[in-house]
Amino acid sequence: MGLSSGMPFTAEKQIHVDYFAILKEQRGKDSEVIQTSAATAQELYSELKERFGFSLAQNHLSVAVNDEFAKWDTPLKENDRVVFIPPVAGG
Amino acid sequence: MGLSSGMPFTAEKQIHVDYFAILKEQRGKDSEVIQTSAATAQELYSELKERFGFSLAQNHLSVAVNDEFAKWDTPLKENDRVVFIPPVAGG
Amino acid sequence: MFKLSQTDIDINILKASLLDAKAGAYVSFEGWVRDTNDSRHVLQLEYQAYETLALKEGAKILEEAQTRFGINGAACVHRTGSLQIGEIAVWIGVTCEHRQEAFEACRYIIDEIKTRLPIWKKETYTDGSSGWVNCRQHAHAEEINQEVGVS
Amino acid sequence: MFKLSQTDIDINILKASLLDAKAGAYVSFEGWVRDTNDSRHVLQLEYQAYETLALKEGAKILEEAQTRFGINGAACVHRTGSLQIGEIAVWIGVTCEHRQEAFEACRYIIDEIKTRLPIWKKETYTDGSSGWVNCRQHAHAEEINQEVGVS
Repeated sequence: MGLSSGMPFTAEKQIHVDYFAILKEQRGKDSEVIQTSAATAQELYSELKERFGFSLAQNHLSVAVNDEFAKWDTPLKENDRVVFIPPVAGG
Repeated sequence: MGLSSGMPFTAEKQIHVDYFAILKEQRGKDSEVIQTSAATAQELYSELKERFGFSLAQNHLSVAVNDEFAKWDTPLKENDRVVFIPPVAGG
Repeated sequence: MFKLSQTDIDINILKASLLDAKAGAYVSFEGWVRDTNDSRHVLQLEYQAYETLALKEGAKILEEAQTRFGINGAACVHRTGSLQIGEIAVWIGVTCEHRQEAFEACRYIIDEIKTRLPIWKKETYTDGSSGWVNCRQHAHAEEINQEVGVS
Repeated sequence: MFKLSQTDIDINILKASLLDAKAGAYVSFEGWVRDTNDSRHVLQLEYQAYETLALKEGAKILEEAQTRFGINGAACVHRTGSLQIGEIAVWIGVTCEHRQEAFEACRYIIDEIKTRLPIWKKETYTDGSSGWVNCRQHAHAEEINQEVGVS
């Protein structure tokens, strides 16, 4: 029953990622859908940093999941919207 | 020579007094010329308070002589302009 | 630039005088005529100034702010005459490279204006009575002192 | 009321929304685009916002100011898009019965806006170069770390 109720062996899922500022420039686009097995926001950033060569270390970023600030160890769910937030400079 | 150079026996002199706010109301005019033998601003206020029934005690006032804030023991000279300054309420 | 004004304060003109490409922060203070003071309902009020000295003292306060906080610019206008509820009694504008000094300088200026500027405020209340603010309690305190025989 | 605006901030309209016969003090802050930052000559700049979250966070900051300082009203608008030297990047207005709380609340709001609002600023310099403010030094620090083998 556990297996049939939507818990596949691989935790592969679809995540919407929006990019801003320097991340948008380094990625060359402002959003995309990522297929990933990353369990948390932290794992997802590691994966994308490696893949796209982002310059910012994770400890200089914040993260938002579904338009709320979130902890880096927030578990990711199918279709979550994730935004990595570079050091802000408003005002 | 001392006597002939404008130093009379009585230090009677002419002082211009301007009134503001509650002093103006209590005096019923905004300025006048006073003949007085008061040697200092302090003595002048005592004299006028007595004469016109001003309600404010001297320690609640400041004083200006010739459009500058002054000490109460400032000696008064002929034709000085004196303003007694009630508690201010700008802003 | 410190001024007294018998008429409505035109903020846009005053602010334009402070425009400065080197300034990153602009802090402004306005004192508005409230409908209530010390739980009494205010109908209108009147400011009376000892103009010559108020202009000197106002300019001095702005210079002090400049020296103390290293701001780029500061200006202040205080109304005189009759004011209605909601009108601007005093306007202050400060520019600076950075915001901290702009806030501190603006606050310094209004604090000093309130304690040093020879300007008086007469409030008229909705019950028809009126009085010079800050002069009554002092006068009253003295009356009490006289009643109990304190000289 | 917290807003983002792609166009010039119209202060008169915003200020009118704060008019209040119970308020005796109005404190306002404006962030102006300076021609210089960290000794570099700025030609223009661009603000990019994560709008959904910026609107939530901005509203939250205003509510916090309301609760902490007991102010009568507060409003803030932050620009997005391309700005020239001298334009207003952010405007804040606060009303309160008394001035102390108005100053403190206004300062609280701009301090929080600067550290919490998901908005980024890209400066373009007169020498043709450009960069995202606050992102460069971090990126650079990491490059240095990598060079010396710190993981």
